[in-house]
Amino acid sequence: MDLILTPAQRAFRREVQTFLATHLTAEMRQGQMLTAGVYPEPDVSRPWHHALYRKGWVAPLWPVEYGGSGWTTIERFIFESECALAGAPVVYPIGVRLAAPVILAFGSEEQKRTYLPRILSGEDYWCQGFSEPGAGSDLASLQTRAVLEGDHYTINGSKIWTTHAHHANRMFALVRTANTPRKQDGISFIVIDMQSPGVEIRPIISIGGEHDINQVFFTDVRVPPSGLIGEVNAGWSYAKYLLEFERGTGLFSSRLRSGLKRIERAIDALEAADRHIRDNMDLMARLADVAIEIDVFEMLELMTLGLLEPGQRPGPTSSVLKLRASRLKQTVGELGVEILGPSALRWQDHPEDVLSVIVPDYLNSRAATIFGGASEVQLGIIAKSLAGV
Amino acid sequence: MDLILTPAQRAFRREVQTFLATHLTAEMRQGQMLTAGVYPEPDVSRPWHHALYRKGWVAPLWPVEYGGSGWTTIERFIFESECALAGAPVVYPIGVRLAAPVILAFGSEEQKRTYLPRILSGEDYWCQGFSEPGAGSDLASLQTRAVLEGDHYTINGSKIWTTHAHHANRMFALVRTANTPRKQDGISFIVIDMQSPGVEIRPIISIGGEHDINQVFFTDVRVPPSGLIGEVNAGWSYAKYLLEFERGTGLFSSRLRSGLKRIERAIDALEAADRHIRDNMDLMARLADVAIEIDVFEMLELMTLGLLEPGQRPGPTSSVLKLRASRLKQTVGELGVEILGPSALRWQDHPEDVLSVIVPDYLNSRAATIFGGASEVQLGIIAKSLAGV
Amino acid sequence: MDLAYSEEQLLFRQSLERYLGENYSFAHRRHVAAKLHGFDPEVWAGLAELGCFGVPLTTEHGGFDGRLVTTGLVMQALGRHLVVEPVLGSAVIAGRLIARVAHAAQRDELLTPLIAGTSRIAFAHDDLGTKASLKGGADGYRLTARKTAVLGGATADRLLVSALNAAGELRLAILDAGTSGVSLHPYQLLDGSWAADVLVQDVTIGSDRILGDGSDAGPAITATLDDGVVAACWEAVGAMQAAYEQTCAYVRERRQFDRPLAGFQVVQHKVAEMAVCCEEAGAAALLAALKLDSEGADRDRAVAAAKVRISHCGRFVAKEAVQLHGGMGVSEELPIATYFRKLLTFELMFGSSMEYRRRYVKTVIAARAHEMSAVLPAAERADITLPAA
Amino acid sequence: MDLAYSEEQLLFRQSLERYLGENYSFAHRRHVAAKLHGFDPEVWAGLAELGCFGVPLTTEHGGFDGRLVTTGLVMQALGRHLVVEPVLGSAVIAGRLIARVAHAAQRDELLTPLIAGTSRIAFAHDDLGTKASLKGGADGYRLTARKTAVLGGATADRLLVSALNAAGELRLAILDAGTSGVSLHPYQLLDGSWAADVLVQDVTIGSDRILGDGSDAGPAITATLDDGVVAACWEAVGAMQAAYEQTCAYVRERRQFDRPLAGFQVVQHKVAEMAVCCEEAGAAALLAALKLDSEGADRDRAVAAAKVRISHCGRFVAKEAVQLHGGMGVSEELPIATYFRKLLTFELMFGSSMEYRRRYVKTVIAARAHEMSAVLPAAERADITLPAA
Repeated sequence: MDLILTPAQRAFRREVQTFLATHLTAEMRQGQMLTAGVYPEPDVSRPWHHALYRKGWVAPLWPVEYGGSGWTTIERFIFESECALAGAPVVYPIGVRLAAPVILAFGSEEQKRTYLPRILSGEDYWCQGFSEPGAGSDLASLQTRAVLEGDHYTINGSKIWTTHAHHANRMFALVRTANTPRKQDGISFIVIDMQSPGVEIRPIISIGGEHDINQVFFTDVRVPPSGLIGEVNAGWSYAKYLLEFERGTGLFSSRLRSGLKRIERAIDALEAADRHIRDNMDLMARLADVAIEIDVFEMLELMTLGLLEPGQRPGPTSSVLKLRASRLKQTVGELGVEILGPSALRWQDHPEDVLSVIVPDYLNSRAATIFGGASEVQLGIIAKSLAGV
Repeated sequence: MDLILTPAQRAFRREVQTFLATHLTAEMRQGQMLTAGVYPEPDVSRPWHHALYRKGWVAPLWPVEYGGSGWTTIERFIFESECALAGAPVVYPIGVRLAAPVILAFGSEEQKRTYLPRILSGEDYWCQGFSEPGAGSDLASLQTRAVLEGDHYTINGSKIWTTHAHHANRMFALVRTANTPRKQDGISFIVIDMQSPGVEIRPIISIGGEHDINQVFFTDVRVPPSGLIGEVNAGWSYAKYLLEFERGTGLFSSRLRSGLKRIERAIDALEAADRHIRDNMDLMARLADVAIEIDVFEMLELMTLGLLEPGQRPGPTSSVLKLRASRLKQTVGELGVEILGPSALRWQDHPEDVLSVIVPDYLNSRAATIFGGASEVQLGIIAKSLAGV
Repeated sequence: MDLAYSEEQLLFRQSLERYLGENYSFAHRRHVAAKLHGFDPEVWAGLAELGCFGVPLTTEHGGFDGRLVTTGLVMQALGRHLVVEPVLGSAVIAGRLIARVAHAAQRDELLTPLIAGTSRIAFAHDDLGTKASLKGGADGYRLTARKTAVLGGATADRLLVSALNAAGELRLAILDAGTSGVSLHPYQLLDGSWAADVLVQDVTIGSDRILGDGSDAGPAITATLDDGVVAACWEAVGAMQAAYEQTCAYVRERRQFDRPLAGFQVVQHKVAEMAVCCEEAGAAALLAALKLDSEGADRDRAVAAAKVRISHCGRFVAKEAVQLHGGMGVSEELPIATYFRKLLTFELMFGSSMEYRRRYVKTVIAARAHEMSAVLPAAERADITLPAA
Repeated sequence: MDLAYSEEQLLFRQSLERYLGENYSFAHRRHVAAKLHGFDPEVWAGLAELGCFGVPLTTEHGGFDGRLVTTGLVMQALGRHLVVEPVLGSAVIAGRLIARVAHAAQRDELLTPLIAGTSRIAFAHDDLGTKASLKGGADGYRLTARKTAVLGGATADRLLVSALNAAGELRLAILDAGTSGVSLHPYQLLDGSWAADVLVQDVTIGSDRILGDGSDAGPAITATLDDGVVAACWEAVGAMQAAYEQTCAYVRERRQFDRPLAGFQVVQHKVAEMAVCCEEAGAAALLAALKLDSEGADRDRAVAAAKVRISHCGRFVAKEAVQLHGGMGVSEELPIATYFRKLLTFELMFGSSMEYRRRYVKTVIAARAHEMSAVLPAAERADITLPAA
């Protein structure tokens, strides 16, 4: 057992570093640095997506024959670590890491040919239609219906908390296609063209003052049957697959580390303005505590995922990772706010610099323990699956 | 609204101070200081009990005609505060504050005449027989039975976690006198002579290394019907009355303050041995945090209880007090251990001084959130009664 | 000792609550914060009519009450309704500072319109170490200052500017906001209210525009800022209680997995912990106000304890309120996100918990005052000594 | 990078676990701790036979492994079974210190019986600033020392005593425990193991009794104490995991209010949080051991992170294990109270979390190393530069 890189791993790391030095522009780094939320705006992430696409590095988790990069988990870990360290934009994952695995596992050949290349190239930008106004953590109680009328499904209802719906041209959604005694048994997984008539988008402003999420309304929206993924009424199992995949394949530690790095830059900016943060032992002790948490989490992530084959799922320990990562994101954000101190009181009155992003990012991070499986849900999974109680 | 003492209150405070200066001996103070647990040993508390008894100050909550001191809650607050500040022993409460209110409320005239004067004088030393090996927070599932056989009840079963059973000559106990569909309906409240044949006591050593608690076994123990308090099978309501009374009348803040004071003495001892605690800003900040919590808790206690008439019960807010007080006791203990640092590692190898008591006291304080209504129970009460959820 | 609010206080609170309930909906508040620089003249007139601005001042100074406890009731109501108008900056801080420092004619001139609501005064003090200066003598001064985060500065008609004179003593200069040479940069704070940076460039002012009799204003400023902190504490308590109550209502109503959220034990316990925090925070605010209303109080202790503990409790309540609201908590759909930002603002304003903890260490712990009751007045007991233990 | 234990490691762990399961019941452990000064010769021989004492040493030094990861597996098993014998003090600390400092003949003399279990060596180092001194030259020295908290000192046959020579450099003297002029005061530690204070009064020793070639032993001592901390971390992880597992079993079995404790959601979530803590602590210990096994590792970072985080996690697990066991947790009826004291001992030993946090600030934060991965080796990337953002 050791953490020493093999010659091949060292060479790979070097290749990633060289690629970053060549293709990652100052604008991209600046764009990522100023992102207060989970995903950067498309004008930040797209150019980077394209650079990775040209290199064949967009989709580490796809099979090679569909354009996957064919990496081991360790290579993916190295890649993510170097990208985060360099400040590369987060690759928008809804298509690559959420839609694609479901299409790969359950879609028809035609669906694979239609959707996957356009996800890979970045031509299509997806959003996820799961939550509804009346169905949050209790996803299965969703009410948006798709009714087969002649040669198409007609969709009516509403999705909420839909990230980047206003940028997306496609949505995958869970819709009710049957009323069954067990709610889970009447749900299908369907792809909706966001340009269809009857799709309306209402922006929702987040606690951090950003427009990232939306409510999406469907009024008699038509979707051809070719939009249905897999079997009708089997959508719940695909959604579970997706959620497990999402939880189990994320590498969060490197992005937590870049959050810490961003705070360091904020400290530099404050020091430059004569605020002596580095002499404040209380704040430095807090910083050390958070850095230590991230150090340990990084190891936890590596030892949980590092032995898995690509595509293999880590089981319930992934809930531990999700829980810790989401809390740590909040911890990092809170630390940033404490370090800003009185500077954090100015709301949207900073120039576009690192000080302008710390507070909105912290505020938005409160969503990290709510969306994508709330902490309460993860704790329930851990209790049942890991602790056996 | 103000915190200014009236002339009468100031005079009373002065009287308490004078009494303490006259009757509280160095031995009593030393005995209390070295107590690692809830109650001092009888050889510490008894002499102080007698001094109070002679003054008429043993039982602030009893009606004056039975020997109560006739104080308002504010006066009681002043009394407790001055006693704790002076380091007076804690008056052993099982007779005065637990048995007596039930006897006063539900006992016969004869029982009052038999039991109350001997509680007041300190001649009788009581213990409480509630918990059983199979019935902790779920008290009503208790199994110890009392069967009426001719002219006496015969008791068989066992009680556990019985504080000072090995010092006590009387126990009040909940016993099962009927098998009813609702467990609560078959329970009676009975007084047991601890010298009776068939009573056996097994010491239980606490996490802090002390012998305070016991398991008590009853094998065909005979109790005359005169030992039954109130109605047969009505014991559950008396127990509830007792528990509410216990929670709602305690003044915890003054004893938390003396815990803090004990830590100050430990710091003095460490400083005398060249350990520079007062220069350690991390420890001082922790100390400040705990002192602040106690300051605030003191006000919370005063504003919760201060408007009540003696005997009036404060309702569910008393659960807030119990919860906070028990946690704060642990916080104070934990602070003490942190301040001791490496000195805390020596187990029972100190001379009989303040440094010897900090660690056992902290360890024993882990019981504070378990016994007398566990924190989980208090939170349930608060949710239901205060928050209405 | 009097622990009950007076009838007048209760009636006043009731009428203010009714006024805000009828005139200050969340939608209206959003409008005022976004479009009116945090100032609605009608609401201001309404608050004046109710007497809010006279509450912080004694009748001797033309006010109606002068106690911080009553001021606290005003602030608590403003906190509940998330009022963004600059009551704290103008009526509490500027008002009490003028009352402390000004001579009679200035008091009449400044306080009469302030109480009537026809003038709003902002106290421009914090200069981030740039040292505002006041040069000159009896026939006039020249003032240069660069002040930041002036509460209510965005909409004040008068400014009270602190500056050092040649002797290095603090003086307070009265300036009309429109004076030539005075420039304002207004901006929104994290809680939606508006502040300003104030630049005063070598402005000539008459000697009658210096507040008071020419002695050092430093102690009055320190005392008044402490008053401001305590008033802000009450405001935070109001915000916290409202967030808690709205959360209780939400979890009772919102259903998941076929039962109300309130049916989950974990939700019940979280709500109970919130209730405890609200109780504690209320006690901390009350203690601070009552202490500051007394002669010779230990201001350091009362203010530091309140700021530290209410920050802690507020943080907990804010986080749990958001978490229990799920997506509704991290968006602008409900007031919850705004309560979160309000409570974060409170933590950041007037200095961090760490700073107040240090203050407690330096004053209270160093003097060993924390060994004595925080609630009872210091005792006159010098002549009573206890035997050594 | 290799993230799997080797077959040998797994087999070794298995045989040690089996041995302890069969030979080290909790009752036996209690007997050893209370009656045998924490040393059972039979167990010691058994551990020697399994090879435990050779694990911390490389084959070059007569040992079997030499890696801290494998040493960690031993310590973890000892922690699970609450073994009180001085393996940490003798095999890990004294053993590795001798391996680092001694010349070949001394190594043979000292390590061969140590590995065989026929000699126990204790490292006497901490002198609370009293400065042990070594005077004299080539033909002999005189040693005076007052050492405290010598792990295993109660039952060691040899002592390794650190002292300053005339040049102010650290030397290590080998002493038989029975030497005249050496007196031992043995005492029990909080976790039940035994240590001693050692007084060496002007004892004459030959120059061959100075370990090594006469160079400063300071760096070797520092490195070895770090090894000791990491070994103690693994022991704590073992204790934590056992406490967690026993709690899971207890809540599944114990019934209250007509269902198992595990049926309460609050209990489930607490157990889940304990599981998360155990995972994290395990990761922290593993990271530290792997890093210390590498050349040129950042020891400060690895050791400080492990001590801080495992202390935090251990404290949480210990408290919840006790709380969930109720009365059984705060008494000696089950091993839970002992796990609590074990984990508290770990926190207090080798310095507090606060001290390690400071160390992290001074070394890692100051060098900005925390911006880089804690897991990946430092990259060779000096020649690759990113465009400025």
